[in-house]
Amino acid sequence: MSALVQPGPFQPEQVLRDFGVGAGAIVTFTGVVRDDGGNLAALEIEHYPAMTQSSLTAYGHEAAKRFQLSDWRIVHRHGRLEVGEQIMMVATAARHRHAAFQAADYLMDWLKSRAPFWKREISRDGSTRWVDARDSDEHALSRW
Amino acid sequence: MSALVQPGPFQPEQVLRDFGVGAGAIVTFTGVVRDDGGNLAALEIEHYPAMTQSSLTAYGHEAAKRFQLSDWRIVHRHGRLEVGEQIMMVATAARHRHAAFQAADYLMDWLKSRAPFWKREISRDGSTRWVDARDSDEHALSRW
Amino acid sequence: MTFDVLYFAWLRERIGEPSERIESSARTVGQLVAELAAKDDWHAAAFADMSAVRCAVDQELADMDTSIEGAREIAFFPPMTGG
Amino acid sequence: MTFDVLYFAWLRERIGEPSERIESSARTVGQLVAELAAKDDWHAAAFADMSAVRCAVDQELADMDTSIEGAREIAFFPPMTGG
Repeated sequence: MSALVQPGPFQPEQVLRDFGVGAGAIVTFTGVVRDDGGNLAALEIEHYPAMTQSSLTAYGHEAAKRFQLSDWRIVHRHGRLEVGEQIMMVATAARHRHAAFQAADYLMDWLKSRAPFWKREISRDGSTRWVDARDSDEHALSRW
Repeated sequence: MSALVQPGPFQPEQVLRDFGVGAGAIVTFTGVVRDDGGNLAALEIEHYPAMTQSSLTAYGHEAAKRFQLSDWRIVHRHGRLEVGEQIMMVATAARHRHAAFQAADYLMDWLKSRAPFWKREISRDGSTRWVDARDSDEHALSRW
Repeated sequence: MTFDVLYFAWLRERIGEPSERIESSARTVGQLVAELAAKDDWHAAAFADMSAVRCAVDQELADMDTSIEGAREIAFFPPMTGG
Repeated sequence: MTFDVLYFAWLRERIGEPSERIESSARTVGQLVAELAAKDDWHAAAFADMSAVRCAVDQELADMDTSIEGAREIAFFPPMTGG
């Protein structure tokens, strides 16, 4: 049960070391910098250091309580991330698969709209653009 | 896009090598032998070799089409698996997270009730018992 | 026609063999089951509760009405419990 | 009272500083925003569209009605886009 915020890359196998011992179902979500249009060079992720860790921890504990998780982990990077790099990862462990799936899905909805991260796209020509929040992300939260 | 059936253990980082290049969202599910009551020594998984690979491949392709996956992988073990060992793993890759989550959830529902595997519990005292199919697994399929 | 009939899990255990060659004029899965169940006590026990028996014809999931004409391999097994 | 006011993402860019110390008698987030927006053009631009501004009081998400009495750190930022 831990949340980690770091600038550098992470190895999923390290994040999952000794994770969920005794659980029957483990779900992971990994977000990767995706270049849809062929113009993206990188993402720059700004965050609110004093708040990030505590909010991720709070959402993790909330998910653990709600879905009876035996374990959870969150890793989220900040700073400059090139196309193809991993941005973040969530892992959930539970007795049965539906709880593990739902908890990971729930955590992602919260992280997307309530954790203090802001993404800026850096194009190949050097221009930058703040990523707008998507209505669909806000809407996704209302499912829970 | 591949399905693998094998008796031996697998390393998740091997299964995910070069997986989902270009995707923004990667979801994995891993099933682990769980000992709820303190009496389980191992599971013995029987399968139908001539059918297993083709049915996993068919469900994978169906999920890819339905959820527009850019990639998917399935690994499923058979034979004797000790408590704590990984039984199987599903990975899905898509542009957005909801498709990746839904596809993994969908694949698990199909694998649980339609892939030709049968589990037998081996207790610490050596007695064995075939695991009954659960109504909830059959019911889960009707969601899709 | 001649079929390879395969059994898995507790159906295999009740029948005592993983497979057998069957000469039959059955045209559907259901007709074949009726023939098999009449063979002996072991077969009768395996097919006693058909709600707990699933079937595949040439490695495709099937039901009691599925035709087996031209099929080579008919498999019987309990509900699957993979994953 | 004295508050540390923090800005992130494009609010930080519009205001030109990541943080400032503010002496204020505001008792709610909304009252503080009104004061800040009146400071200069940069602040006015940052707070021009409040539907695009989110807020945290002492690192807890808050809204315009949230009390800031006794608070130390008020942060303003656009809707989050993590994950």
